[in-house]
Amino acid sequence: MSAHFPGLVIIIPLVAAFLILIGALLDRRLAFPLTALALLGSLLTAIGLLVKVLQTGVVEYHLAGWAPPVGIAYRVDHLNALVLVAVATVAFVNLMGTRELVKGLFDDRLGPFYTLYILLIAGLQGIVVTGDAFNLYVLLEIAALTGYALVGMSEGRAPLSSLNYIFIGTVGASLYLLGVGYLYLVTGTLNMADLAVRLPALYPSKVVVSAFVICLVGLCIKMGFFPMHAWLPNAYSHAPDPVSSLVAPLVTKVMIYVMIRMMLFVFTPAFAFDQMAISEPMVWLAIVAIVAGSFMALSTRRLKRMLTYIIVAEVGYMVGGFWLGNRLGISGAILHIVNDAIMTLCVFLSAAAIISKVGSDAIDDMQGLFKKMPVTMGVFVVAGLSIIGVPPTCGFFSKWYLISGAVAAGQYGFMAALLLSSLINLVLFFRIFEIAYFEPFHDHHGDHGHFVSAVQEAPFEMLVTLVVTAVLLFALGIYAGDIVSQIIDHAIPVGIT
Amino acid sequence: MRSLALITILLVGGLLFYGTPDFPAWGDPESPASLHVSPYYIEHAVEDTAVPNIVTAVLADYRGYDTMFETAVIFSAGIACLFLLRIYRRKSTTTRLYRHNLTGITLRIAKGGKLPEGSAEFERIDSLWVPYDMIIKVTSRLVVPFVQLFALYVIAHGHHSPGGGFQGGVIFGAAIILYAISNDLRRAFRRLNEKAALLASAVGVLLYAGTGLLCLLLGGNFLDYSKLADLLHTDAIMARSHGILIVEIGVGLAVMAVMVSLYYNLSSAGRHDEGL
Amino acid sequence: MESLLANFLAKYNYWVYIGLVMIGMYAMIAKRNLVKKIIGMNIVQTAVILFYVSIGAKKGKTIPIIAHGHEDTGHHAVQALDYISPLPHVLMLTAIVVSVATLGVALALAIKIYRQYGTLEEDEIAMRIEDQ
Amino acid sequence: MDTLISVKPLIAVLVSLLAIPLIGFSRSPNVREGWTFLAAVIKFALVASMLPAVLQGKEIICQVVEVLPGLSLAFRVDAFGMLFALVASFLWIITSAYSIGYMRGLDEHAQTRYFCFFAVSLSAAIGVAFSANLLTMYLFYEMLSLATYPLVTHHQDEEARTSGRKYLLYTVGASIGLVLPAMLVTYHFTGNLDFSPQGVLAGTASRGTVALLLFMFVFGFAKAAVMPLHSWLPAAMVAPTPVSALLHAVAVVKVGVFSIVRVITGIFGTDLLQAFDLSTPLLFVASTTILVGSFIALSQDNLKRMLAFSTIAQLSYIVLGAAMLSPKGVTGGMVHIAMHAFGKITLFFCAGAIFVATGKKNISEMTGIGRRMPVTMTAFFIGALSIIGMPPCGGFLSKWTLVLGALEADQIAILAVLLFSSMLNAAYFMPVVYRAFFCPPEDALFEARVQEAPLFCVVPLTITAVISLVLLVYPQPFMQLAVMSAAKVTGL
Repeated sequence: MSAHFPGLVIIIPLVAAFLILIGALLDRRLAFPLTALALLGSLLTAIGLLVKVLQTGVVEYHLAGWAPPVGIAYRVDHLNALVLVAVATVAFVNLMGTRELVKGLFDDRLGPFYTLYILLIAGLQGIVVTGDAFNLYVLLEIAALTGYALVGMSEGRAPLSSLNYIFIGTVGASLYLLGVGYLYLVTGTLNMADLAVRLPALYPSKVVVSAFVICLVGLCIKMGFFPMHAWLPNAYSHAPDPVSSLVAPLVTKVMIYVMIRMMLFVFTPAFAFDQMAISEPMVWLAIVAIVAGSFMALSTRRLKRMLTYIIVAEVGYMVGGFWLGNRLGISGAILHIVNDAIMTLCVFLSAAAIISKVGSDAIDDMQGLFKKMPVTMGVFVVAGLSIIGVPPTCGFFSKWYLISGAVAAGQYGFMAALLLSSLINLVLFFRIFEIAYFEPFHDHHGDHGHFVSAVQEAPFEMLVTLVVTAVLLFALGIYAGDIVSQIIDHAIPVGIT
Repeated sequence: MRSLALITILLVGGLLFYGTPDFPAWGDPESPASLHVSPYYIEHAVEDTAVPNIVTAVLADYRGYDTMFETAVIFSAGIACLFLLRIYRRKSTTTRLYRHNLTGITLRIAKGGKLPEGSAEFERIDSLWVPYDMIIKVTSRLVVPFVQLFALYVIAHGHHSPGGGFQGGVIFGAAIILYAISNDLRRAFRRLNEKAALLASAVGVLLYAGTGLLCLLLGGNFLDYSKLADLLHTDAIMARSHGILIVEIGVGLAVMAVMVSLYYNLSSAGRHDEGL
Repeated sequence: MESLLANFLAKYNYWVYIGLVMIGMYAMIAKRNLVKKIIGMNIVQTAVILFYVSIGAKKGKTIPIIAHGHEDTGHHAVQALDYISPLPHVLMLTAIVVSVATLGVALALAIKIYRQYGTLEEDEIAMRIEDQ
Repeated sequence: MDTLISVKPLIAVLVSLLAIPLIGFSRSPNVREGWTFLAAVIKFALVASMLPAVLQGKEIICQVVEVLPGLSLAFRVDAFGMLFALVASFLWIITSAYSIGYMRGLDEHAQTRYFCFFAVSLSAAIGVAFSANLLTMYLFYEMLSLATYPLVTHHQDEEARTSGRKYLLYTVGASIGLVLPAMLVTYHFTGNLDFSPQGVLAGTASRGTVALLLFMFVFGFAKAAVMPLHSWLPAAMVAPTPVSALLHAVAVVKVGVFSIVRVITGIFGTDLLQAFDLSTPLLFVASTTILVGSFIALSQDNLKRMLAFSTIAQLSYIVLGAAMLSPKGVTGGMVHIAMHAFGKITLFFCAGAIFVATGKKNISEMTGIGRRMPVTMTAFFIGALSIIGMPPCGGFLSKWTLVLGALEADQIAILAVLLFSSMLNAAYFMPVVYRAFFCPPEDALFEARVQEAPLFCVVPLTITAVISLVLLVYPQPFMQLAVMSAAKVTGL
């Protein structure tokens, strides 16, 4: 059975999606348990896959029994096994945590919601494991489509921002598709490994160069890298809370994973780092992204919006770390993909809990919350510390790698940007903690429909998941060394020092 | 805004332009793209899958996995529209409007009273006057069955001629949509109601994925139709051919249903009243 | 000069696709009406499709359906050069479906927006948002 | 140098953390403070139990987990760390007793939170003392900054808020902005961050780099309140007095100087600094802080603020001692950690006791208070003497060693600084004592029939006062520990 893990990771949620819809047509209370079951299964499979990879190295899976390049093949190495587990974990935890919220928001359309939810996860996990450049595009689109729908399903400005998200996202995906087309044009294959074999002969060709640039631009758009970030804050901050706590941690990270995958394993490092020689400008862009993101975060007084700007900065972390082009930097970027996924999940979940209880996401409405919802705020503090980068939370260690990568590469500007953003994050979060800690709780009656004086702790399962994520943050921090030495070191090509 | 647009498209255009001179000339049979993988398909499709239409073979077998997700994309689009637009709570209208088809008179029936939904001479309408044309209704009613028949042909004959699940499914869906346009949504619902459409779309994709899963259970890889041989009492090659047919049917079903439910939701903005 | 011109003409539908991409993107950025933007988006996707299909083309060759396929093909071996390459068409079938799906979702959102603001003109929507 | 592996250090660090749930969920105040006491005593017992081994020149090592390749969370107990740990853990017991008296005397709110975070801070302090490498130290350093934030802002009013901000900005800001990069650059050069007697940087970096790193560290550990990064300390005096007493006389600030000395001796190594002769600028910074701090203290009327500034000055004595890079100097600096701790905590206790008994904060209002609260004020007098560095108090010993160190390093300027600042200390302490004992009391004090503060307040301050007397005649084990580690780090 374990031979089929790579396929099952995707197939379980995919098949479940249709069963969920059918089940929900019978009785919509079936939707949640089915989803939970499927995601749990896929999570366990992902973990099994990681273990298998750790034991036996790279795992190949030929879909429809056709060997690549004729057929589509999955190729699971340490890199995507790790990211896969992260994605599956976030998906499952978030599902468990947001059950009540979802019931409250979409009670009449639970079936469609969970169908889209699980299709999104199937798409993202597929992106992570697939070894075929075009298959990746299809999965990209399935993840994107479901994402648009989930983001758009809210009152207020959500539909508008979701539509803009569609425009930008489609352009990004189309550019990626074009890039793949260019590669196909000169190589005649779509399989990543095969491309990596056939490309080096063609490096001089202008087609390959433009393919590289087009792909990179498309992916940068998709991941919300600085100049192309405009869609991200709107889409994520206006989305319904349970959705933004799912989309925010995953989508951008997976896109960054795709960039790393393309750069390292399709265009080889020799091409990406040495021949193209765009590392320097990319790192500088990342610096700008970090600084700009942090300052934009300072400028807003709305909780979710602030967090989305922090994401913009974090994307800068990872892209910059990757383009440092040395082992430390890339390890930092990969480690930060995992850590940031969990951090963002944790912080968005607690934000969702707070907003659902307070009824507004204005920072100034959070007075006295430490008294009212101590557990939630405690977790929020932990997440904040992790984003600031305080040991022993995991945020510190990925930042450690990124900075030491910057030192090794002599990119002191990048180091300075990282430190600056840590300081700004410190200000950002303690601004909130102060309001929640010092200002006496005063309830604004009628305001936002319900009596805020009724504010109390979030529902139980939400608290449990919050605590679990908080513990995860520490665990990832403590075991950062092992994760790097056991997994990430094998994920990076030996050529890179 | 315009200046920004101009700058952007000039940048993009320049980027695309840059690579083009190194392209092989258009239609060059020796271009690298045509020399690596695609010859394999052309030369082996028939002996591998017994399907002369190579596009179908590649679509549903060699790259069948892509196609499954393609179907899933369509499916999710349908679900997305439903999710975004559907309005479930009925707004309780005090009065209902009916039209007497023969005379074209509109009756307003006060609260409580209602005419039988299925009746031939009365039809429910939403606004006081709704366009109404006998000729269109009758002709489209005549056309629809032939369109549907053709759709089935396209699906079934995908192995040997251009066509297949997507095309056939779209045509079939178009037939139903034509019916819905020429009459109104309510009548269309009587033929294929919302739940049925959803069910059909789910079942269609499930047919595809399920076939793949079946292959997996029979010891092959996912979607490896050749493992169906024993079930179908044929050899591996014919099994692939049949497997392709099965999934094409699934695709057709799904696409049809999704097209219809897309139309339902978009045309009535999720209200599922008489629609356009 | 001639060679340049010939070289240019030899790739004319690549130039066409570049033009289409630019037109579509222009519409997406410069137009203020959401439906026009959606149309621009579709133009871009269509341009990509054109590009792919052009890759597969072979001058003067037939569609990739083996003649007499249903009979035993053992007698005459199939020559890859006689048929245009099927793969791009397969890929584009997917791309078409994707663009249809995207279009559907985009329209659904447009309807939602219209429901909310009563207009699809970005400027007016912006004004409505100001008012709230 | 033989080492022995043991988990004792880890337990010693964790014990107060483990006590937190007990403290947090205990039903009645008595139970809660019972737990606090128990934790404090166990902690001290554990630390003390490691003393003999250390005195025999052994080192106790405990590696917890390897968080980064070649870099692990690890503890190592050596003489210097033991010295600091002894002081901190012993004074925690005293302070817990004192805080009971103080907090109940003023019945403060949120006492549970107070005791919890107090415990956290203590384990952080011990963690710094026992950390075997810079990473571990940084970890506990940050932990301390964050854990003390709720204590500093205990009153939750506007003033607390602003000074809390200042506190965080200075301590955490500096540590992220300066220490972290400095640490990473060091790691980049050396590949390990373990504290080793001769330092690890030697022969890896140029003089300029070393100088840069040195000052990034010295200013980065802003808890040491080296000017210009000192102004958080007076601001933090809004905290309840026990907090000021333990944290701002012992734990926090001493952690700052401890870290600086550790880095100077363990990362750079005295020889390296000697070679690049970087001691002079360091000495200059330290002496300026001493003098300016003392001058400002002269002008203060609020007793706690005055103590704060005197603390700023006194801390730089320790930096000064380490910066002399001579055995005696280093010894003096290290011993001064202990001496100043006992002296200054006594003074803070007194200030608190006065506040509890009379509600007075300003020196000008304390006229004649000595007659009402003889015990407290006598203790205050002793503490003052100790800080000034006059016999018969422990402070004399450390200052004397410092002076010897200055002579040894023939830094006459430093000698002058030491003497002059001692005069300044006398100049701002003596008036208080004089006013307290020899001026007629104000009527206000008579009306409010003031007598001694509650027993829980008076006993601790008496104990500390007595100890700072005893330390002159019997400065062990601190002296010996200091001499040992000084000998080790200076290699003489």
